[in-house]
Amino acid sequence: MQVKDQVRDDVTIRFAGDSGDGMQLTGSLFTNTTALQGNDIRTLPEFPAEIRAPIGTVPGVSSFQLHFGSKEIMTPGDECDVLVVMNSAALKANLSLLRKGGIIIANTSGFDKKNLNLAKYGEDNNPLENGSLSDYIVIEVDVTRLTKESLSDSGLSYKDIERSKNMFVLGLLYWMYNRPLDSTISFLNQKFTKKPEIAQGNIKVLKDGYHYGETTEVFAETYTVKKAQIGAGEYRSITGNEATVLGLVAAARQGNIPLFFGSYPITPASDILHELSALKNFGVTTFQAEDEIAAVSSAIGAAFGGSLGVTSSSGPGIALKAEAVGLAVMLELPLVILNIQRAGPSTGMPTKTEQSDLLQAMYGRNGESPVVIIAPATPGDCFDAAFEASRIAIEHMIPVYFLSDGYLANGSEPWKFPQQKGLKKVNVRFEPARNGEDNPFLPYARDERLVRSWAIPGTPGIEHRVGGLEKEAETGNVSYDPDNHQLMTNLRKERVDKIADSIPLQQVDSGKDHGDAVLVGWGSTYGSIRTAVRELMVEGYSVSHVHIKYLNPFPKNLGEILNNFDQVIVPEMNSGQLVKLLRDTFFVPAKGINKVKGRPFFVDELKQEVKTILSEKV
Amino acid sequence: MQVKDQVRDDVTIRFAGDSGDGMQLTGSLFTNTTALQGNDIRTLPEFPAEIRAPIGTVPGVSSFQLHFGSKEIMTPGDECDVLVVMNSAALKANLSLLRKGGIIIANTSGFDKKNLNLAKYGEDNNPLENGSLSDYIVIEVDVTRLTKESLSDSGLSYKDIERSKNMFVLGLLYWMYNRPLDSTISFLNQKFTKKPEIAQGNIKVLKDGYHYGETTEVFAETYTVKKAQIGAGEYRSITGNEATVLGLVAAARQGNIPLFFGSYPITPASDILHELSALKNFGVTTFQAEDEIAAVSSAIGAAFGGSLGVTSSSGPGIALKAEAVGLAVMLELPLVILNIQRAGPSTGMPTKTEQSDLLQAMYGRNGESPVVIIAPATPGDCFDAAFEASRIAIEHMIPVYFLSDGYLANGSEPWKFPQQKGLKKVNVRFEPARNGEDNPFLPYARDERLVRSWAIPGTPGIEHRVGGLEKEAETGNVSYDPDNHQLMTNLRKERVDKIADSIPLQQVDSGKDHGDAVLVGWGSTYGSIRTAVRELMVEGYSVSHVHIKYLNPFPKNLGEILNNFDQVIVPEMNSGQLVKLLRDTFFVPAKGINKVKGRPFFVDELKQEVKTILSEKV
Amino acid sequence: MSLETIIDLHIKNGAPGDMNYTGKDFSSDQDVRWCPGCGDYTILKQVQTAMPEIGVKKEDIVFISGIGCAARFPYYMDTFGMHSIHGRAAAIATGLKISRPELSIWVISGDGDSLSIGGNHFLHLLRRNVNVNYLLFNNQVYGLTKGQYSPTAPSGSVSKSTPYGSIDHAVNPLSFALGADGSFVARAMDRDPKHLNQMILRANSHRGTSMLEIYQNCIVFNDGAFERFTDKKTRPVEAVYLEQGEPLIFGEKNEKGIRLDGLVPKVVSMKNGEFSKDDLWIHDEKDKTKAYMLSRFFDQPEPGDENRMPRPFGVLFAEERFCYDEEVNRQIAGVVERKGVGNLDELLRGRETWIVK
Amino acid sequence: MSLETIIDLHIKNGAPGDMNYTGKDFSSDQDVRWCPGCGDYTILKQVQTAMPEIGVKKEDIVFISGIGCAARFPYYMDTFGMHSIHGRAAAIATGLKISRPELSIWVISGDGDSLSIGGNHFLHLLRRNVNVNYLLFNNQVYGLTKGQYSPTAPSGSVSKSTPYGSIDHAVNPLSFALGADGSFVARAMDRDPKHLNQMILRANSHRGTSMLEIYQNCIVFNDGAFERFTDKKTRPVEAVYLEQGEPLIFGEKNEKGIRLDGLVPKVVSMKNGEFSKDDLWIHDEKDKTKAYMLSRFFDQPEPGDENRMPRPFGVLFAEERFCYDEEVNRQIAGVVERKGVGNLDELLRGRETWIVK
Ligand SMILES: Cc1ncc(C[n+]2csc(CCOP(=O)(O)OP(=O)(O)O)c2C)c(N)n1
Ligand SMILES: Cc1ncc(C[n+]2csc(CCOP(=O)(O)OP(=O)(O)O)c2C)c(N)n1
Ligand code: SF4
Ligand code: SF4
Ligand SMILES: [Mg+2]
Ligand SMILES: [Mg+2]
Repeated sequence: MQVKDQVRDDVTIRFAGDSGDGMQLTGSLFTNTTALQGNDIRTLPEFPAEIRAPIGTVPGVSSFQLHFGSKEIMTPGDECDVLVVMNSAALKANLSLLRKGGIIIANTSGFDKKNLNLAKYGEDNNPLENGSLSDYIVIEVDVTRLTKESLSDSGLSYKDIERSKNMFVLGLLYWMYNRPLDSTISFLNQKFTKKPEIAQGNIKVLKDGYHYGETTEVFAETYTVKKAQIGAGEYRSITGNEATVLGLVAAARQGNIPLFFGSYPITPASDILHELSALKNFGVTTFQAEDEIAAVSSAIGAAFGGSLGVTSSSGPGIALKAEAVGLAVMLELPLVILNIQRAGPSTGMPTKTEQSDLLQAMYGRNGESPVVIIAPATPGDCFDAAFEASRIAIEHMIPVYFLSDGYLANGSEPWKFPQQKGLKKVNVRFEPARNGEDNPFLPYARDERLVRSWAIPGTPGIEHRVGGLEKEAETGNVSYDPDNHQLMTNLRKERVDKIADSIPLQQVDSGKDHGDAVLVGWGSTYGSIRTAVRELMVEGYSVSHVHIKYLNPFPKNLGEILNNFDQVIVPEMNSGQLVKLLRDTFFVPAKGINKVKGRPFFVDELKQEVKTILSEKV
Repeated sequence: MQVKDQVRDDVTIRFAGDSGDGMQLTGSLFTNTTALQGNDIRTLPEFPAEIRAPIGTVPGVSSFQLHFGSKEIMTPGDECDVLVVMNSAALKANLSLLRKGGIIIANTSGFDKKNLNLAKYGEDNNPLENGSLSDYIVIEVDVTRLTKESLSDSGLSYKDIERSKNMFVLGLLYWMYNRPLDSTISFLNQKFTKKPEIAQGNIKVLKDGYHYGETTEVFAETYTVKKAQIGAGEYRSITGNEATVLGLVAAARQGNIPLFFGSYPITPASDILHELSALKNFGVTTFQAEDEIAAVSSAIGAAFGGSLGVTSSSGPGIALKAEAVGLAVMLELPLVILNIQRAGPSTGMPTKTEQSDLLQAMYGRNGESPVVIIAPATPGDCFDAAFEASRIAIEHMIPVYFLSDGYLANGSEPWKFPQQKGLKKVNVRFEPARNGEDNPFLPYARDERLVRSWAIPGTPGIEHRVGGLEKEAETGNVSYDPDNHQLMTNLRKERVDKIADSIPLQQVDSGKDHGDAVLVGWGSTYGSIRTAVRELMVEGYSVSHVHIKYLNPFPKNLGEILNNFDQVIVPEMNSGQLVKLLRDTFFVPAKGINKVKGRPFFVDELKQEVKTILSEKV
Repeated sequence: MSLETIIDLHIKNGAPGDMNYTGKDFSSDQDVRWCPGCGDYTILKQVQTAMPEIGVKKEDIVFISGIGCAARFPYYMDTFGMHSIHGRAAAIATGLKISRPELSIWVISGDGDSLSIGGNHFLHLLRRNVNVNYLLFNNQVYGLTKGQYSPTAPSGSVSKSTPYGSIDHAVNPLSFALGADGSFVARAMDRDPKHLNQMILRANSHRGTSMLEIYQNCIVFNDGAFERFTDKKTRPVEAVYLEQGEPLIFGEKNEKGIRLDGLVPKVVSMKNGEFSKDDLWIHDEKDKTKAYMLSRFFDQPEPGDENRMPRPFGVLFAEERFCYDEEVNRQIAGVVERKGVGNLDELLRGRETWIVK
Repeated sequence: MSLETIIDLHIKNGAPGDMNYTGKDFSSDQDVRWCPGCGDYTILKQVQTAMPEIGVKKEDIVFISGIGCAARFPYYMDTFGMHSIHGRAAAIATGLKISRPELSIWVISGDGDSLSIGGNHFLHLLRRNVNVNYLLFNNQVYGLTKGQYSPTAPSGSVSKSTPYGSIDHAVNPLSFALGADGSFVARAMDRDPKHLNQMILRANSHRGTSMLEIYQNCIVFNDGAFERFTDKKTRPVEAVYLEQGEPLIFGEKNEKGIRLDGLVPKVVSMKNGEFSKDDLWIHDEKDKTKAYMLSRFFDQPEPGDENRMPRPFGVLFAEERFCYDEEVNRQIAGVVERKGVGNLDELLRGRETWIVK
């Protein structure tokens, strides 16, 4: 049989298996190789909710989806073209995500009676055999047996052999997509420097997988995905949480102040703590606090002392910080609150994504306590957004919410990383010491941006007291004066609004600056909306895409932009939150497209919804 | 000199003195006597922020304002007609609240050098002497000396004599306003049953104060305020916090279930805990928890067990409860969260009033977690609102926020109290026991109102588990299924919306059901808005007043009503919160009138603002 | 004169459950989802085994947990249950127990849940002595969030959040419980199921907050943390089992004992005849000072040293004391007794009224 | 190789404050607003008096409080200060101390602030041994919220929220602190200013969390709660002052002593010659077991009974132990030492990159 090679613009592959099957690693390695080949790429790992659910069961399935192409790739793909399943539970959990006509690569040992029972198919109901997969191309490979054979002479333990079966699959896929093995080989050699026999075993299996594709006749086609037209430069792969860490560290560096990070672990924010705790030689102090309240409080304490105070959490942990954030509003100290949103309410679905904490960030405190809100759009953009959040917190002495989410946190993309010399300076202005000046130090005196000075302990002559009671303008003394309260309430609002003077104007991301409809998004929906809008434009629709990074205050020109469109459509992974802010701020009858399923938008569903709205209008 | 008696429609008196001067008691007694006389009346006590600031200083001033009349009285009065000041600090703190031409009754012993210094007038700058009070009628009475003389033969201690000087003032005011002494006398006899000599002393001083008015010539006029046209029936005086307590107790009674109240003290909510803790024989259990989180959590625990769970707090304490309220949203259990709002943000001004926690109640939790929100309009209305909050919580198995505030909490009004037989029934439907039925118990099955059943421990055959993770529809099992999450998210919203089927339609409070403008209010601004609208109507303006008690869900006809007016004007004691909800929900370009001074609206300032808005339009 | 509510009526109307339970009756229909090999399995098993023996109807049992791996426990018990929020199970249980004192309430919590975020409620539960059973699954790590060190982790622990080793001084859960005036303080381990079972039953029969710390192996993130106590080889020298009225004896051949030298506990050998059983510290679970000393038998000196203190298992302390929930209800009953069931109409009227005609 | 930031530069640039302080230099321009006669005044006075003696520049001192009457304290000190939120001062102080270890940090907190809402942070502060001074103003009541009973109020307390008497078992702050592994645990009272002053200075000189409980009279809501200790008449029999290495002696004529009978402390009289000083318990603040026993000298038996235990004042326990803040910074310095100050560009590049042309 002659194997044909086909050229594809983009391909979506989903690796799925038991938590112990190494699917995340397989996915990452494929991603790296693919990125090195010059494709554009986006990924979406999905973890089981359990640490390790019983082997072979549906709750224990772990998967990793990647979407790469020669064109611009902005999402991890709606449905996948290829679904790799290491056992029957993986098939059960993921089949609905495969497009009709797609390829299933099934590890047949994962479809034995035991596995079929565990997956609740029933031992006599093997989907590979009962005809239920007739809509798909099924390729059966006994990965387990082949791996064992491959390593039969290796002297490796049963366990080690079992563990390398993902390499077989990876090799096979590399052959299918014409990828070179070298970067994976060098990765394996490095990872197992201390256990070269394991490295060798893995490499052998990888190669055998590759050769299996070459030599057997199960595959009719291979595929080539050409290099993408992406901007020249040096790239690395980065997840949202990694980029967030870098953004914080970079901002503290650019201000030449220490970064104090107080946090309490929670999914999907914990990795930020993990990463930062390894950066002790970057002026970073991490403090794993006893709870979220202590976490944010410690950050406030550190901010009082002249550090950039940062705290992170998700879901219920963010709710717990509300009271202390209110204190920071009163104290006017630099504080960044990282909310890596997850599906709610309450404990909700911790491993799933959602963007339903925007209004909480806006309004979730007692009293009128305005804060700044910034949201990253892509994994790489987490760097810029975290940098900006920190810069604004420091330069404006104000708490800033940074709203990422589980999808950004764990998803990755190729990132053209910046160099330090290209980064903005962050201006820190500590109140200078006084030597017996006559005029008293006024801790709540403000500059033209309405910012008070950062008056840190250790500075002679500016000893003063701050607190959560209403403060008298200028002196900062406790005040119950009615007019002063009105004044301070207004000032706290105005100083947020004034930040609009120094943030970039809103750009139209795709499309014209006027037209039938504008899709307005924020946060992690960026890729889906961008892709949908571009496809709709190609289909002849007059639509544009505006993506808001600065959610409070809004960029000054946002209202103007919105007014140039007949319709404002706001897709969100919540029941409608930004849409409320837009309606309220700009009096536009904005419409929402809402999805609350713990999953990102599919491009197709977004397009469908937009089309429906546009047709309704007519 | 002949004393003239004048008839007045309404009068506002403000008693002000040191915290130890008994001004709150004086005010309450005058209030009771006045209410018994058939006047309509509203009161506003103002406490110092400190427990007991140093005697004689401005921060130590305590005051009590009351407004009574023969016409409808809905506010404690904008400016006062009579200001009683026991010392110079009291004058300093309160003079701005006296109308030009008003009467100052000053206790001259409170204007000695020491007091003048303490009040920071300066000992040589006695306002009674320096001509600065020429705009007012000043009546100087040496209350301290006169009291001492009155009791010189009584054998009472110096301290006891000092303490009764407020009775002299009260007697004097009774004379001025033609009030009888009997109810006060019987109060004193009752209060001091065990110390009859003190009762006698106080009564003597009271009478001497009265006679002082009669016999001296310092007063040119007395005043008569005729009975008001208020509905026939039996009345009592009640504060908002008292009425709240009664509403809760009544609702639990009407459902014949226990009331569990978990709370942590905080101003101005603590009195609810105090009052409820005395009602142990009413099926009430109070639990002073270690913090607000434990308070709400304990209430959730009790609700799981079949009690009406109630928790109360204010300001920062409410922020702390957010996470647990989210749990209650998931659990679908009856929980009432009483928020006696105070001026914020953070610790803010604890003794001052504000209504700036509406959006927090609406959105202040992680994820999409809709709750019910109800707000009382007057002290007496706290009864109905607390009753309704409890009824809805129980009948709909849902958390309900009750948004009172410091002004309602401590203010009082004559209340035509209901009788038990006139109260609604509260329908409790516990899931019945099962005896081996085949079909499994489904804890999240719903009735037509989308309400699940209350399945309490102790009931055989319905053992089940609940929790904060997303639940599968019907079974309530943990579910990460995307479609299920969407379904449950929608259901949680819809079950709130469905409550609109069973609450009263919105009424127009004053004015026509259409016109130039409608003033839409909520909560404690009721009296000011009502008075302003009625006065504006008299002046010929085409304005109406709509006051919303059910803030989430809104009454079904609210949008319709608003659409009948050219302008929607929303006065709030915050920077604009209801106005946002109205704009967002009904797409009306509502305008706010906002005051954030820790004080209620004055009728006049409200009228001015409305006139300005109306004129702008033209 | 009473305050009978529809709860009472409702509960009374239910036909009582069948009481001939076996452990299996307490197993719910939910798949157990801990990692294979997790210590939580044995604990679950022992709790299910103990349930038929406590003589309480299934419908009167409630398991309440916070968040964490351990906290999934209630799902697996066929009783009433609540998997609540992180750290707050103690507070929720308090509310439920006060309002429904007849229920048998079990709090299940991890070391993070109890001693990190939940420390405050745990303190107050203990001092109030609310009559619930508190099982603290101590695995010295945050399992559910995948392996950060916890407040009970020994200092130096390398974990995801402490790549250079933790520098926190660990909380000693039993010292903490004693300092908080806990009325029942005990320790068990997952790998000695028989003893664990006894301890569960002892906890159940104690009136007041029964705090049972259970060493639980997290096979994934902290495997072997308690191996020296659970491994049959090292257990004899590393653990001492406490029995009321009995001397503190341990060692491979029960040849070692603990003796009080003034206020200082010392390991002595009974091999060479210098000391006999009669010289040893006799365990007295009513002695709070001794309990406190026992709670501090912690890894000193190094293993191998013959003076090394063994870790005590069993009931360190138990005292009878008023329970908060009982007292609340006694107080209420007293007021009802004295004042009668409150009359709502009187309450609504208040003290002073007037009539407008 | 260091991580010098602009904080360091900024601080170095400031001219050092004048160090010839008197107590008055520490009095801020704010009017003190406690109730006349409140015990807080004396404490303020003693803290201000102690400040010049601690040898720290004014600008390097920070007072951090939560909420409550006591918590207004920072306003009155002419140092840096933060009046934060209820119960969280310990956590705020931890963040500040870790990031600025050179500062002298004082936490001021009430019994409610520390032991009710703030119990968790207090526990963790103590066990971490963050080097701050913690003054706990115990007045056994919530003063600021006008008189509800607090967690240290004895059971039976009638208060605004407990009209029928409280039924909570009180927290014992010092037992709690010892259970939480506090490294310095001491007690003083408002009405013995000299001793209070000494204790403040001792607390200051201790490395680690110095927890000083101060009995403080709330004249308005709980007047006389500690009168038996503060009243010169009853103090001699009701209080015992602890001195390192000295026997526990008290009584009107110093005729009473405390003796250890095994593990049981007993009051003995030295009048009839049966016992002398040499028979008494010698105070050893390094002995944790003794400290724990001392912490439980609580109102037993009834006053008048000659075996009544006096309440101990002074340092019950003090040990040297690693401080969290020092260790954090030592660890950071170690990493910097080994790896050098991190290079941002390298960090941004990460491990693997590729070039698109
Ligand atoms: C408010 C909140 N903060 C943080 C989390 C994340 N979280 C869940 S469990 C857990 C710690 C679990 O540790 P432990 O209590 O020891 O239980 P284990 O998993 O080890 O059994 C954390 C930090 C959460 N769910 N909620
Ligand atoms: C989050 C929060 N809850 C409650 C309060 C109300 N509150 C202020 S101080 C206080 C208790 C004060 O007691 P304590 O700490 O003993 O201080 P004291 O006033 O007795 O000095 C309470 C409950 C608050 N300010 N914030
Ligand atoms: S992570 Fe650890 S504690 Fe959690 S289930 Fe797995 S083995 Fe058990
Ligand atoms: S209420 Fe008590 S503690 Fe507070 S200031 Fe007054 S006397 Fe002091
Ligand atoms: Mg754990
Ligand atoms: Mg107190």
